Amino acid sequence: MSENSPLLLMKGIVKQFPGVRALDGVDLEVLPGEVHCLLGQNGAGKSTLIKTLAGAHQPDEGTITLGGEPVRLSSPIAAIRLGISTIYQELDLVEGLSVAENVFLGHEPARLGFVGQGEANRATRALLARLGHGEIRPTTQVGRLSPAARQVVSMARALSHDTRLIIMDEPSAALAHDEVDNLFRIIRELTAQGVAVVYISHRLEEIRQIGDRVTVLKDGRTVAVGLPAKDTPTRQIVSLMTGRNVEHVFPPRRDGPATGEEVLRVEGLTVPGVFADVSFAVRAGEIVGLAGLVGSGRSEIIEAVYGARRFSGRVVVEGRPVRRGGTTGAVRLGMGLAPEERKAQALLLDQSVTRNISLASLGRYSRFGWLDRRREAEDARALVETLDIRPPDPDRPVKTLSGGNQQKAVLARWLLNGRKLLLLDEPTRGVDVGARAELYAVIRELAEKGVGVLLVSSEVPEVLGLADRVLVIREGTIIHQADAGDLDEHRVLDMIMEGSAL
Amino acid sequence: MESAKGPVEAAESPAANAKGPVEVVKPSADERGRGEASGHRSAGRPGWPARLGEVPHLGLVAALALLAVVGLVTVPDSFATGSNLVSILALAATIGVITVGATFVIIGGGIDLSVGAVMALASVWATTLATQSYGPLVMIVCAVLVGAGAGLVNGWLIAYGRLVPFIATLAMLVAARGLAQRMSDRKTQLVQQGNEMIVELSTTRLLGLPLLVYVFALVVVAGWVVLNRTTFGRRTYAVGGNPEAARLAGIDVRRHTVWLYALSGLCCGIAAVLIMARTTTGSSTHGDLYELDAIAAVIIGGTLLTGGRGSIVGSILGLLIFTVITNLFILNGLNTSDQLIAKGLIIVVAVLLQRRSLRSST
Amino acid sequence: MESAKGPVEAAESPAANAKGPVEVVKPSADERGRGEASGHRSAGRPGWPARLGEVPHLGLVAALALLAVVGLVTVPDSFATGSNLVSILALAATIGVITVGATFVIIGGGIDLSVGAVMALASVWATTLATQSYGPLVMIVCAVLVGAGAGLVNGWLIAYGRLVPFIATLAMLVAARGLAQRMSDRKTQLVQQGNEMIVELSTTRLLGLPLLVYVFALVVVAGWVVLNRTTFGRRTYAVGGNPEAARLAGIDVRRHTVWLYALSGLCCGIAAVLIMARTTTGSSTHGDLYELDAIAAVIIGGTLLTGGRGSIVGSILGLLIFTVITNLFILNGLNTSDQLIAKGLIIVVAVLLQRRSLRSST
Amino acid sequence: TGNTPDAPAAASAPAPAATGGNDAPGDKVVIGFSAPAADHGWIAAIAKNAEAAAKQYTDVEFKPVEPTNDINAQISAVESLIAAKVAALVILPNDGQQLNQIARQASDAGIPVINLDRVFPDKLSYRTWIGGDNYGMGVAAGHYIGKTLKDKGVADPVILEIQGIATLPLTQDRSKGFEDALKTYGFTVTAKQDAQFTVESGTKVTSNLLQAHKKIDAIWNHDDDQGIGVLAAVKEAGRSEFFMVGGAGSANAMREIQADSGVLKATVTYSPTMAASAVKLARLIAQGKGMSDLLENQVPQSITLASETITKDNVAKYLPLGFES
Ligand SMILES: Nc1ncnc2c1ncn2[C@@H]1O[C@H](COP(=O)(O)OP(=O)(O)OP(=O)(O)O)[C@@H](O)[C@H]1O
Ligand SMILES: Nc1ncnc2c1ncn2[C@@H]1O[C@H](COP(=O)(O)OP(=O)(O)OP(=O)(O)O)[C@@H](O)[C@H]1O
Ligand SMILES: O[C@@H]1[C@H](O)[C@H](O)CO[C@H]1O
Ligand SMILES: [Mg+2]
Ligand SMILES: [Mg+2]
Repeated sequence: MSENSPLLLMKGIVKQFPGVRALDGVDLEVLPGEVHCLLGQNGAGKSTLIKTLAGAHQPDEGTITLGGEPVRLSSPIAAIRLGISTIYQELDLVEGLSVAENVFLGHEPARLGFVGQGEANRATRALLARLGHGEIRPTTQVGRLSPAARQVVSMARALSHDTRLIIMDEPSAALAHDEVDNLFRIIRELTAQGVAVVYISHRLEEIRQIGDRVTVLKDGRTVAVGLPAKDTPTRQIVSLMTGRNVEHVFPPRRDGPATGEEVLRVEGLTVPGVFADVSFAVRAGEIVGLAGLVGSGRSEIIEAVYGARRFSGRVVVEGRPVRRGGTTGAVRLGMGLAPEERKAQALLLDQSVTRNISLASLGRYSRFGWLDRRREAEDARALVETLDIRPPDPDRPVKTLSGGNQQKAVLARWLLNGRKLLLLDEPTRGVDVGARAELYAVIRELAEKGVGVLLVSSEVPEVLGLADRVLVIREGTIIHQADAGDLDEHRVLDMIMEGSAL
Repeated sequence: MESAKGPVEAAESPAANAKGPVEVVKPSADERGRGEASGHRSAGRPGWPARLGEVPHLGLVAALALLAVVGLVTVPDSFATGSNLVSILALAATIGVITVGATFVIIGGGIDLSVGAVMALASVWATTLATQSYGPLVMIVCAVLVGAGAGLVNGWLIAYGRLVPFIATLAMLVAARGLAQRMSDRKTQLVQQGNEMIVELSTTRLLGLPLLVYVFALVVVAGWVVLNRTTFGRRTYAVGGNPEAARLAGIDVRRHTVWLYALSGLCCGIAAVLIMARTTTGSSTHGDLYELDAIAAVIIGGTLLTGGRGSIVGSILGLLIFTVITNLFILNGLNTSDQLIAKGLIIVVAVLLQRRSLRSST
Repeated sequence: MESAKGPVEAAESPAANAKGPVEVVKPSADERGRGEASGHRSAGRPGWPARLGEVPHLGLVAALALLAVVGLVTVPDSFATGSNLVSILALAATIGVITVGATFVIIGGGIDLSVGAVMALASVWATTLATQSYGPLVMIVCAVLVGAGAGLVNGWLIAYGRLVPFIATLAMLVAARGLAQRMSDRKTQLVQQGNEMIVELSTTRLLGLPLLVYVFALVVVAGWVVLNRTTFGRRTYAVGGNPEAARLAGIDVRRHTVWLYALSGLCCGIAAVLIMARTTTGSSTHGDLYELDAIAAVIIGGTLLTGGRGSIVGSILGLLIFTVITNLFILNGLNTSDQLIAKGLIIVVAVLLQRRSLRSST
Repeated sequence: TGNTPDAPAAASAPAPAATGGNDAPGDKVVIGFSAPAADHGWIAAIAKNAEAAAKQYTDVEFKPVEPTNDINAQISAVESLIAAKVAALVILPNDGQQLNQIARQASDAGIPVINLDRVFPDKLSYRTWIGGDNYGMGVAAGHYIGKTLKDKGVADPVILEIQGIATLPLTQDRSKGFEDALKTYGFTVTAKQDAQFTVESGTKVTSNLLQAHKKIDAIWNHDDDQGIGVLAAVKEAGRSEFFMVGGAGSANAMREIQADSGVLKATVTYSPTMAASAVKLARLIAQGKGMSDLLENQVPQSITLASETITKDNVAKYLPLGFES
């Protein structure tokens, strides 16, 4: 195989799920040593495509050629043997096993079936060191790691194979800024050795930084092949992805400071070992952003405010205190939470979109416990339309929706029952640009209607663009508060990393 | 799927957009490069069942039909008679009532091993001479309260004591049997003269069916309604499907869990009345191994043991399969050993049939 | 939540099993919902042993110690004697061997209800006159093969036939008992003269312990080694903890599942030899309700019924608790009813103790 | 074996034998006792009778162990009694064959074993066996049914049999006796099912059997405990064209027979008083005494109770001996 002949050729790939044609004739061409970016809206079929490449799904039609040879990837192990390793979008690790055990799962160094655990630990330590994460111990149980650390373990696992092609499905979604830089360093190392990388992300600036060429998927088809990653105009990429132009990403902010009533007051909030003495307030109509590194304690603050974990200190919503450790009261007080891990913490995956939406408002549809299912269905349908949840079928099990649309369903749950205070934890994680803009608009509109919003996001530009006021958190304490307009990305990054730029 | 709205609108005021779903499926999508498949993708198949658990229980019905055919062929004279059908329903009634409760518990992500023992305890408590002296109504109330009470204890241990359901209800199984033996001094307690009203549930017939069959039917219908038409039912699916999501949506998962087990206990109490009616006794030996039968019926009926999915109708069909099998065996004069072997095989075949029908209907 | 069991289901809808991995993202399961988290809970802090299942089983040991104290106080003369300890171990041996297999199956995300029945079938098959005519070694081989064979069938039905483990092994339970009854014509089959070698496993002592205690110990040690030191064990945790992740890591989840049930069956075969030794018979009635005892021991031992976590040591401690309880009852001459009540309470207390010790150590 | 209804029930009388000074206090002896779990009336009566008999004597320390239906646990229970060096053991094994080895161990250790009801196959395993006559029970029931039907002139009768636990040898003995006795009249059993000795299973099996057979002439039900369920099913189905014979001799069954209001016309005895006798025998053996009514110096090697047939005519005499189920 010569230098420039493609390493991988996928042609006319079709994958049909019950009721969904996820891939409808996709082509993909990857050269050795390149970083090939796969772009597309939520539900465009990116993950499905790479799963067929990883042997996790069998395509219904189409051919795959690797290094000039036609191949059939009948199982994950077949793909691994051919030198394809994959970092999946859903972190697929076994919590009960240690880091090293996860890294070498399925290809443990073993003699006569006995695992050479020492060997595995050593090799894992080396891999982790290479990834710049020597602090993760090979013997630590994965269940105890943060999402970011788990992402690193997934990466180590991919590197533990002898590979010529590494697929990364939204590897940066769970990573903070500096972690992403680290990831890019590794990708460059790999490509320098001739390994090709298929890279999926919804963050265009990442594509610019690391990508060589771009393939764009839309509705299960390839709509553009081999665009130069560095210089294709954003406008062009976005319109290829969405079929339209997205002009204003962030909706315009209302002028002047928020003047609404205080909906939330937090005083001396503390969860020992996670954060301490946090105090702030949110007014009606105000969006308050929490900026901080992954692991700085933002999710915990939000959960404590919501009464979902025990805390000391005071949380007051419209003058009424929140009981610690009971979410029922929080909901009754008018709060709503869109948690960070939507699949684990928010969705009933087997159930219909309608039932997911109405879950927190069942009381509205019931008299003496009896449900008015017609009204429920009408309202759900209206919200599906308002939020443009796709496909617009409220009866579909929510697990068959793509990530971004699932997130919209979670938001819809709280739009349904008129919240006074919304707590949004990473509301756009894994959400494409088009849908993001829509979500931003919805959030802003809610604020305009007088809802107070507390927003956590690991993407600083998002916090700055959407919030009225920003609290900067570092290691569990608020180190700075300012109007969003008075901050810029650089300053915030400095603060959350160094904590010095006060 | 692509939306048809203008870019600016999309970005600025999505809420204002009143476009209906129909439009999306319309060929207007065509211009954007996706023909037929687009509508296909978005809308799914027409008639797609709303809830997976409620997929028409074709396989189960098929299995039942098959058993009926076997009955008609092998014992034509006795199988398809009215009195035999009545007998099958009467046999199914006791476990049937328990199965309704078990379905709730299992959909809610739990398991209740104590059902048979709790029924036994309720039957014993209701037939002590002391209780019987107050007459049949008090006996019924007593049985139901004892059942519900035991269920509350189960629920409390699980929700607040944080015991694994398997262990908590196993402990209840053991303890309830012990208590039942102690109360009854291991004797079978006959329903006394003057309290025959209880027994009449089994002997009195209305439109050809013994009263207890109506009780059974009532419990099934009530269970169905609660599961499918009330907030309680909806929350049960949520609590079983994703307890964390339920909690964060403001549902008091623990309290709901307590109610689920109390409901199961209540069903055991009702079942105790039925078994008293049928056997004219209360006894600590009643309900032996009901837990396995009830759970098996629920699972064969398509409810996931991990919770979050399932249906009452499926459970009852599953139970009827078991009951008809036993009936057929005895009508055919099979001995227990052969019955057991055949039962094992039939269970496997029934489930395979069900799976096949599920697969082909999706 | 999608089932953590049925590897196959998960394989079909990978998206669905997200629950597993993320749940512990916040180890603070503490206030979150359900009691189930027992295993989870122990997560948490640095310096904590690498695998949760191997958390020092403090609570269990405490419960055992408590029971020992009760024994020393109530029956000082008979409890702490060598012969009583031997008797406890001999009593534990049969279920103990089965418990080792059950631990594997449950860590692997399954459940095996057929253990007692399969043991009975193996004991019957090995003691038919035909088998006995070949001598004791063939009898042993026969028992083990029958057990493993039944396990293979279970595994095959579950992994490839896609039956829920609960149903597949329930069907096996029923069918194996039927077959055992049929083979033995419902009679108890004595170990014949000339084959006393089998019985000697129970009567011959080495260093004061009957041989079958050594067999038990051997199986426990082998089980521990396989679970903790081999790829098979490693993969068992993976298959039970996150079958989709295991599949994506290139593990043949189905084949592994088959082996897990075969292993459980194999243990039943070995247990059959022990019960033959102890009772000098093969019988279709052997092992009644062993499934509940074995599963209870495994769960009390800290293995999650949802798979992915657990340990052999915990299971054996759990089993010993049950055995010592029985022994204490025997020695104290308690009547059955009180025993049952006491047993129920003790189970609850033991688990609460265990939980407390877990909590205070996190 | 007698089915003579008027034979006195000497061996099963619970009253203390008042002869020969055997009841005078002797050496202090500890008597161990092990039986299956008392999950039904008959077995419960066994345990109770044993204890009551022991209480009559100041020189007997009664040491019962956990009754259990798990063979493995019963073996351990007996082991613990051997370890406690009791003077004599009374054992009603869950299964005589399965418990044989441990009984043999006891005998070898010099502890006399009194085998109650279900018999050990190895005579070296026990000193004395006392029990009912299971085969004889079947014979008694068979004769009653055979004769009644013959007298009525029924040809080709439909005769059903409802067994107890099918896997017990005693059940098989009963069925054999039943079959053999019926044969003498030229009759056979039309269908049989087993019902676990529980009321509930009695109801379940019977209600199905009644569907299978539209016209029945006679039913023998092995066990009066489960018989309550059998009768309930009969009542529920509103059937009365046949008559029924019970087994064991519970007080309840006797009252039914006395009232003569239902299908139950007779029962054949299998009296749990045998447990009281077993304890008495154990005491005698442990103290080295004989049975003073007999000429021999030692207690006999085996004692088989007669199975008697109780009908409306003689029920009054038996009622005091019936056990409450
Ligand atoms: N197992 C499945 N069953 C049914 N439909 C599925 C399944 N997996 C994916 N789909 C559907 O296939 C389509 C493509 O999904 P996919 O996950 O590949 O999108 P994606 O491009 O990765 O989106 P995202 O950016 O949100 O991750 C979606 O409509 C999704 O709902
Ligand atoms: N129950 C717990 N016990 C101990 N440490 C915990 C617990 N829960 C969270 N932590 C730790 O507390 C810190 C804060 O975590 P948190 O999830 O709130 O961070 P975050 O800012 O929301 O980041 P992310 O973007 O990952 O959500 C982390 O270091 C986390 O590992
Ligand atoms: O022999 C007895 C009885 O007759 C009784 O019916 C059941 O238990 C057996 O041991
Ligand atoms: Mg994706
Ligand atoms: Mg967070």
